[in-house]
Amino acid sequence: MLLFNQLETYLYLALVLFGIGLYGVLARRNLIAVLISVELILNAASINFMAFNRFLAPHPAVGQIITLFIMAVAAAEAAIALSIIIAVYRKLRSINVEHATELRG
Amino acid sequence: MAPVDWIFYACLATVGLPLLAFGVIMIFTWRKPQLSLAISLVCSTIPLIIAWILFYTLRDATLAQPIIRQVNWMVSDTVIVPFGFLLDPVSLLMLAIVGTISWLIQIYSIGYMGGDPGFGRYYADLSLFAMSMLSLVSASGMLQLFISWELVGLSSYLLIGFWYEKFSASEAGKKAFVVTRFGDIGFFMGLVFLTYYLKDINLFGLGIADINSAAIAHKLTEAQITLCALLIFCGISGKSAQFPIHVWLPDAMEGPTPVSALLHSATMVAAGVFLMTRLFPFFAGSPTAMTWILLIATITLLLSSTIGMVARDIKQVWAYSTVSQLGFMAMGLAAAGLAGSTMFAGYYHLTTHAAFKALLFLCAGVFIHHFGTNDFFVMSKQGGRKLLIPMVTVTIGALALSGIFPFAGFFSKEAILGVLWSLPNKLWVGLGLFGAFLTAYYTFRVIFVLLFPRPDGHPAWEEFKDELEAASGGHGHGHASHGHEEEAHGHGGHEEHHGVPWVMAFPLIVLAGFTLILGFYQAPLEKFLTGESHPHEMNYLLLVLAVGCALGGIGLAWLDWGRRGAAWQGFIRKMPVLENFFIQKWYMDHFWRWFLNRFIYGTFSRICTYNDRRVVDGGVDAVAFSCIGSGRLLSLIQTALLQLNLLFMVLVLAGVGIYLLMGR
Amino acid sequence: MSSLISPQSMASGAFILVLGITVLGALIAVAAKNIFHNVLGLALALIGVAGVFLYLNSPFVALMEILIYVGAICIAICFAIMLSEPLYLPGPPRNLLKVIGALVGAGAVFVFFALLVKKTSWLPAAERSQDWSVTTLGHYLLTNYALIFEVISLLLLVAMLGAIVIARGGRGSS
Amino acid sequence: MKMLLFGPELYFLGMALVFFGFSLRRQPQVETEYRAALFLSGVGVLVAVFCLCQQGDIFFKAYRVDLFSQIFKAALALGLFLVLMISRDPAQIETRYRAEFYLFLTTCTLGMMMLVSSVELLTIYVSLELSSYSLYILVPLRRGDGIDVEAGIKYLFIGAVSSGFMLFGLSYIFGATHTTYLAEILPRMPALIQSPIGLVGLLLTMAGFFFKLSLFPFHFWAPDVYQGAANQVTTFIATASKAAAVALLLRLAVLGSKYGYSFAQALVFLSIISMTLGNLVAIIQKDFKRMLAYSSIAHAGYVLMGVLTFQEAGYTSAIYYALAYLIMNFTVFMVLSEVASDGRDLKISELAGLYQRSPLLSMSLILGIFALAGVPPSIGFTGKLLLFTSAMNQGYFFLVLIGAVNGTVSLYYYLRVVYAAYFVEPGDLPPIKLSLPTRALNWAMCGLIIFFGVFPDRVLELARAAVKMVL
Amino acid sequence: MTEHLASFPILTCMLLSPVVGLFILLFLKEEWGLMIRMVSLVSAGVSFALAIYTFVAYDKSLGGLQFVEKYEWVKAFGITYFVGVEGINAPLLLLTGIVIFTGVLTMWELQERVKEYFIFQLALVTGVFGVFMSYDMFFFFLFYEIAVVPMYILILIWGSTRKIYAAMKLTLYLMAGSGLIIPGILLLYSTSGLFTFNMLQLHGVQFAPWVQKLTFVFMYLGFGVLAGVWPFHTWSPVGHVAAPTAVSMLHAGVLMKLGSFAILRVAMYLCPHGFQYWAQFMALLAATGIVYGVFVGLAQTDLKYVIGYSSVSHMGIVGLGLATGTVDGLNGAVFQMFAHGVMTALFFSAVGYIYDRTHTRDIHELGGFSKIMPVASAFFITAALCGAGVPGMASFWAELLVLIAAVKVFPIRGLFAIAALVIGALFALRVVQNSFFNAPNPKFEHFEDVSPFLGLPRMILIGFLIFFGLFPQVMVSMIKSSIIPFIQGM
Repeated sequence: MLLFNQLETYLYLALVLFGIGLYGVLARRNLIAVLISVELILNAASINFMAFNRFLAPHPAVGQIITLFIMAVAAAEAAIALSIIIAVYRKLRSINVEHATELRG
Repeated sequence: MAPVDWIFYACLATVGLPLLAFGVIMIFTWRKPQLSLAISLVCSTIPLIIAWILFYTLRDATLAQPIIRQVNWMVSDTVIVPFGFLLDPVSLLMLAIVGTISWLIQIYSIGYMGGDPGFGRYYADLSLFAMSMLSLVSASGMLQLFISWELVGLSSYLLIGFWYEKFSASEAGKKAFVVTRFGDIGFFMGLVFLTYYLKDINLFGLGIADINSAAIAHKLTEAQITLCALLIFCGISGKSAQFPIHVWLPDAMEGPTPVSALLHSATMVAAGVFLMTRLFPFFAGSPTAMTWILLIATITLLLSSTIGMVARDIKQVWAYSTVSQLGFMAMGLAAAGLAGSTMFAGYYHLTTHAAFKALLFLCAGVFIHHFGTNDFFVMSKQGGRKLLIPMVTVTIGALALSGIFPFAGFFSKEAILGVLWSLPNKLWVGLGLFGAFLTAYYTFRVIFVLLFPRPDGHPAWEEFKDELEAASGGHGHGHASHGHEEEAHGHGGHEEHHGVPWVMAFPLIVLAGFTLILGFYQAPLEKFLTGESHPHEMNYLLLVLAVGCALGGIGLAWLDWGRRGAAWQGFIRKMPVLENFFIQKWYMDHFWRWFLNRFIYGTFSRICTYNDRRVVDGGVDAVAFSCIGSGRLLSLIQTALLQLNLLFMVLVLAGVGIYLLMGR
Repeated sequence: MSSLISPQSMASGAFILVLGITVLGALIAVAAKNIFHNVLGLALALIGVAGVFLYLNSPFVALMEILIYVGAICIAICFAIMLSEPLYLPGPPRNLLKVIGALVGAGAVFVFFALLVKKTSWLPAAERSQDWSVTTLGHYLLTNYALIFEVISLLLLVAMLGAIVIARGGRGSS
Repeated sequence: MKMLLFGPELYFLGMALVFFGFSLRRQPQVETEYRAALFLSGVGVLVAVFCLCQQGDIFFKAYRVDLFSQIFKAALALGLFLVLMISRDPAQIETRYRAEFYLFLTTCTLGMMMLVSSVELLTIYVSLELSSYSLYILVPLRRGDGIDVEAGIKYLFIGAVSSGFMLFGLSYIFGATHTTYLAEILPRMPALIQSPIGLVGLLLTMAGFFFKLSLFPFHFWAPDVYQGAANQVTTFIATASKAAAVALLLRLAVLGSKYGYSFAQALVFLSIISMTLGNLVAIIQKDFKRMLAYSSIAHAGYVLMGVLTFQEAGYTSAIYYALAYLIMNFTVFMVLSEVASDGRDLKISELAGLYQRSPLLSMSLILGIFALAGVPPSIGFTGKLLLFTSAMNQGYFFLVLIGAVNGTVSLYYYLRVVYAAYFVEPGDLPPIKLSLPTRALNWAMCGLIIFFGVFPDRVLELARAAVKMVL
Repeated sequence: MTEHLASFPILTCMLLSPVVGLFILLFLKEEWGLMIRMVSLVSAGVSFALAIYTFVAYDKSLGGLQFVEKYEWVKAFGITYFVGVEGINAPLLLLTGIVIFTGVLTMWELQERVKEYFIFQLALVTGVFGVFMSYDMFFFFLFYEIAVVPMYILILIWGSTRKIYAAMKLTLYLMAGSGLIIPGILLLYSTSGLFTFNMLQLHGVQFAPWVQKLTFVFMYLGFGVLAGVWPFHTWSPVGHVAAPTAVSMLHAGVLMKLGSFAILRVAMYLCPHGFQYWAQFMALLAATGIVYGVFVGLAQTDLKYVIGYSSVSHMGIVGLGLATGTVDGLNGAVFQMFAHGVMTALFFSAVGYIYDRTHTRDIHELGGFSKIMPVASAFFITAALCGAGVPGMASFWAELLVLIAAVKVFPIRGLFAIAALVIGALFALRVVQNSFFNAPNPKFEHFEDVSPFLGLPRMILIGFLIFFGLFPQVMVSMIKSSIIPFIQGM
């Protein structure tokens, strides 16, 4: 059985991406880097969809469409996130997440 | 349930009217002395009349077939409290006595209490007192009796503490109430046990007749009787001041003197002995109990007589004489129970005692009222003997008290000593005689001091100097304070010069009359009370002994106080230790005070309070604070760091997920 | 010998390459200190993902992936980088504790999902159509998913407006 | 007819377009915009109520219109209207952004409306994102000194991560059931009982809504956002979006009902932790909005009690409670934003002497607070008791016990608010002038709280009928 | 239990008249003081009159539930509006009527924030009436909490000593109690399988023993907190001290009765086995409370603390009566609820009057007060004597019944309780003597005594005490008429 013909391969790949992305979200200070990691997470999800679509789904169109929509959502998310990040930078003079510590308790 | 006929309503009126008077005066007219007086008098005269009518009409009722008229007062499931009246010779006689004496005292008080700011309240309380005593003596059921018993305690509390601004007065009132209450708890427990043991005959509540018949019919084992009898005797000894809870009675003279008269003769203290008479068959069912009671009574007798020897306050002397006489009665009853004879002796003594003790107190009242002091030495210094009527009557009373022929006391004491004599153990009668001796001694100590004051400058006065100053001030004050009251009711006005207003003299004379005649009614009374009067053979030895003791006492008193050139010092002065012991009233008060402070206030109360503040309440607060603390702790999770929060969230999520995966 | 260059083996070799690119890119995207390297890493990873999509035989989506992500998002991110912090500033040093925490968190989630994937038996659907044409895709977009198609446009509009409003504000003048 | 089925959505879409138009203007006309917003949203409520009894599937069964969805749509429209009622002059929103402010509120409402009646995973996801993004934008719209953007960024990333999880969950469900239609997923769920995939997938999917409901452990945004956002925005977040989240949780929980114990177990765990944590931490809060945030965390736990019964009764009471929560929470926030008319963050101590400054407000405050605390006679009490009842019917004794004890704990901080408002003297604070509409609104709110607390029957019947649509 | 429907909704009127008054008050101006007072007086008076009417018109021979009103409320959850009167709650309704009516009169002189005060007080009273008359557990609990919560504000605003602490403590404590009650009620509801809150129907169900034991202990503790069961009593003295006069009256007079009534009506009625299981425990706590209360009270110097602890002791007597589970015991317990209610109301209204004048409640500082205010002191003294269990007062009969029953069932504990009575007398008299019978304190010479109008409420209370003291049968037969079926039902 070939590697690329196995569902699990893709699922684990997605997991790896997800994990890496999550690590980024948890570890990086730079808000933009955090955003990048979030993008990775979304991609991991879409790999899942595509894989299921390829190997299991009754109709191959559905998964692709979902992936497309995820891309669009990701784009929108990126736009908003970036604009907020810029606002953060303007107000706090920094995009280091650890400098946004007004609200606590 | 016997039919409700005129007897019932008559008794109801007897009991109800004074209560009505109390209510009316307390709520409406307590600010108006005259009106209150009128109401109270009316409401005590009618019962008096009714009582005598009943006494006359129902004279052929017997102990065996008492007349019972009752209705249900409260019916719970097994607890049934009837309200009704049980009329037999005992209660009929007592009704008459109580009615008469309380009426006389109300008359007397017009003079004595006149002008007192609390006049109305005083009469209200008197009415309440009369009512509770009347319902006590005529109660048909034990619970009703207990209720009136409590009411007696309450009204005595109100009356003793009548001058409540005086701390000692209110203290004495409290003491009386609490101490008697202490006994009553025993009484109540005894009743509860009785209801417990006598479940089956509980149809009409705890009828007195039921108890006696049950005891006679051996429905109760002797052990049960002993237990209940002793418990009930706690109540009795509370009311009629038996050792060791007699301590309230001497203090009770803090109240107005007429009240003491009422208290000491016919009502409060009589209640105890009356109850014992009432339940005589029941008590007789347990020799053990009777022996204990006899012992206690004897102790009481000796204790009080010895204290009486050293008292300086005339009322206190009479008070201790009361205690001793009560002991005497209890001895008589207990002995009768042991010897298997009737309760007549004790009860007869109660009757006569009621007459002459009221007399003595009223006389004392006249002296106090006139001289404004309680110290009979001071009285004699200020010429007590010039007050003719009281001087004569008090002497009569004293003679009766010390049991001199032909006064009433003689006969009743004879009866009791007779019963004691019939006991196998002659120690008791010996002690009884000794008590009689002491009684005579301290009684005549007072009389002689009053009759034969020493001339001024006599060395005997030295030890009373300070009291004399105080009193002479007090005396003047006394006149000042009572001056206006003579105008308050004019009829007393013109008797002022020879001292005694008629309203006060009249009762003295009546009572003196009773004291004189009652003795000769022994046989008919015995017939009336016990059904048969066996003309018991004269026991001349005992007769001689008794009279000898009395006369001996008087003689000793004459030696110490009466005769010209007497030292005016009790022979007891020769043994200072003993004297001091007596003056300190055998340290009973100290004991109780110590007990109260040490245990009730000092230990339990303190411990409970501490526990309440610290442990119970503290625990509650601790819980609350721990909530706040944990909140503060948990709020640390909400750090300001975004990623820390995210980490937490992710970990929880993964944890839950992995847990779920482990499951399957 | 022939097996080495057989389409099968070439395919798998290429696949492994693609996987490598993806993971490597992802690692760069999160691990590198310089933010620009992160973006480049992201682009690399996305290209890898596009390759993966090729293997999942949908070239169309792969194309879209490259267009939208690499073409749009990464550029946008670059602009954001320009607008925000100057690059020459040295980033703060790594906080070891934080890294460990992040590793633990990510690891936990990874384990969780891995277990999940392992424990699950993936069953294909009973009957599966093999119609991979883009036409059907478009047809589906306009029928079954027409609603979402509209909503997405609204979503993008909202995002744009929002981006403008938020990013424009504060400059004082408008 | 189809148009009517899609009526409310279309209407709000149009409304959004109107505000889009406004936003293009060069010179903002605050009054006109506000009037338009108020009027349009008012009509929106009418439209939503008018479409209440619509029923049918549209967009190829991706979108179901039934009583369940319509009730929530009406609630959402009402929520929007109420929020607009109190945003006559949201001081913290710059005047030039008013149009956008209304616009995003509208789009958010629209997104949630589509959310409540979409029965297809992708639709759910996208409409969820639509509503979330509008909120992400609204939060940093506040004129602030940094806490606004901080709140915004935290909100955004926590939301992004949870939606990432949700997406993963969706993908697994898709993989396991080969479809994205709830109607088709439901029958295939039982086949998956052996393998955990369905269960976990479902939980992950729900995570997205746990996040909206601010349920533990997805609650971290709530305090910061509540405090950081403008009062009106907070109000909207705290009222309308919760209702939508509850609706979706109910829809999704139906899928899990077959799993019974282990699924319920997880929810019970979350519910208990959530209510306990929320209540305990709320005790020590000083800022009013922050305290309310924690109380909302606790309330999320309560609502979940209804969800995890998988029973008609539980769902009914959950719906009732969601609506009740909308009303009572709004009442409190209304008072808050009237007292803090300059849009500042209100300390609890700043409520001092409200009984003198405005008796009416203090009355609404005490009613709202007591309703939140579950004190009768109020919707809060009735709702909470019904939730407990239905949970107990499923035998969750200790859950109910803990819930009840939590009620006591929560009373402590609610009473502190009452204490400040009724006992502390105002000092030199001026009395608060209320406009006529506001007074009317106050009376109306008090009336609703009491009336539906004492006569819950109608609402419950409605909710019951709605639940029948879902189960 | 047989039910006799009401021809005219008397109970609803009794319940609603405070509500109506409350709503009228909402729209009155703070300035119209007399108007406000009149409105609240009238609304209280109406319910008082109706309470008396129900008490008199209740047909003992017929027995069972009378004046019943029943409406479907929430079908989905089996909630019915179900109110009625029987021998057990008729006295308590009467008690509530008395206390609220006299309470309003007592607070006649209140000056600050009158409107709010009466609003909250009427709300509270509504709750109390509701609890006593409702036979549906949902409404029972609803009214129960309505009765508890307004207390917070009433104490907080119009209270005195340490009111902030006291108000919070009291409310939280009682609410914690209801936190235990809810699971109890709901467990019955769910295990009954009937899905109804109707107590009568639930009574028909034979609950499993474990359910009964669990439910009973939860309810006993929950309601016991309000009933001042030792050791959950500490809120009550603090609360009494802090609360304004009429609130103390309502609180000690009526609210604590809610707890004991609920133990009787819900816990014992619905879980007889549970009761049998826990009876010993109940008796133990009750007896401890009786003895403990008097001992702690002996050490107090604040009049209200004294009263507070005396009510701990007296409520212990109620608890003991309940624990016996015999007809006598329960009669006594219910009677004691009534008697103690009136008595404590009298206590507090007397103390309240004195405190309003002198602003002290220290028994030593008051010293000899009956010289200055004979009438006011007379009220207090009457209450004190009643508390000391003097015959002729209502509470004597109650204690008599309870104690006799108790000794039969729990001899030792019963004897302890009896022995505590003497301390009780000491306790009452100590207070009376120190604060009223003594040398008067010159500081207070100038105060004038109670005016007849202000005396009226106290006179009413005394009147009821003495009436039922002289004619206990009126009350006992009433109570008995439903206690006997109650016991048979258990």
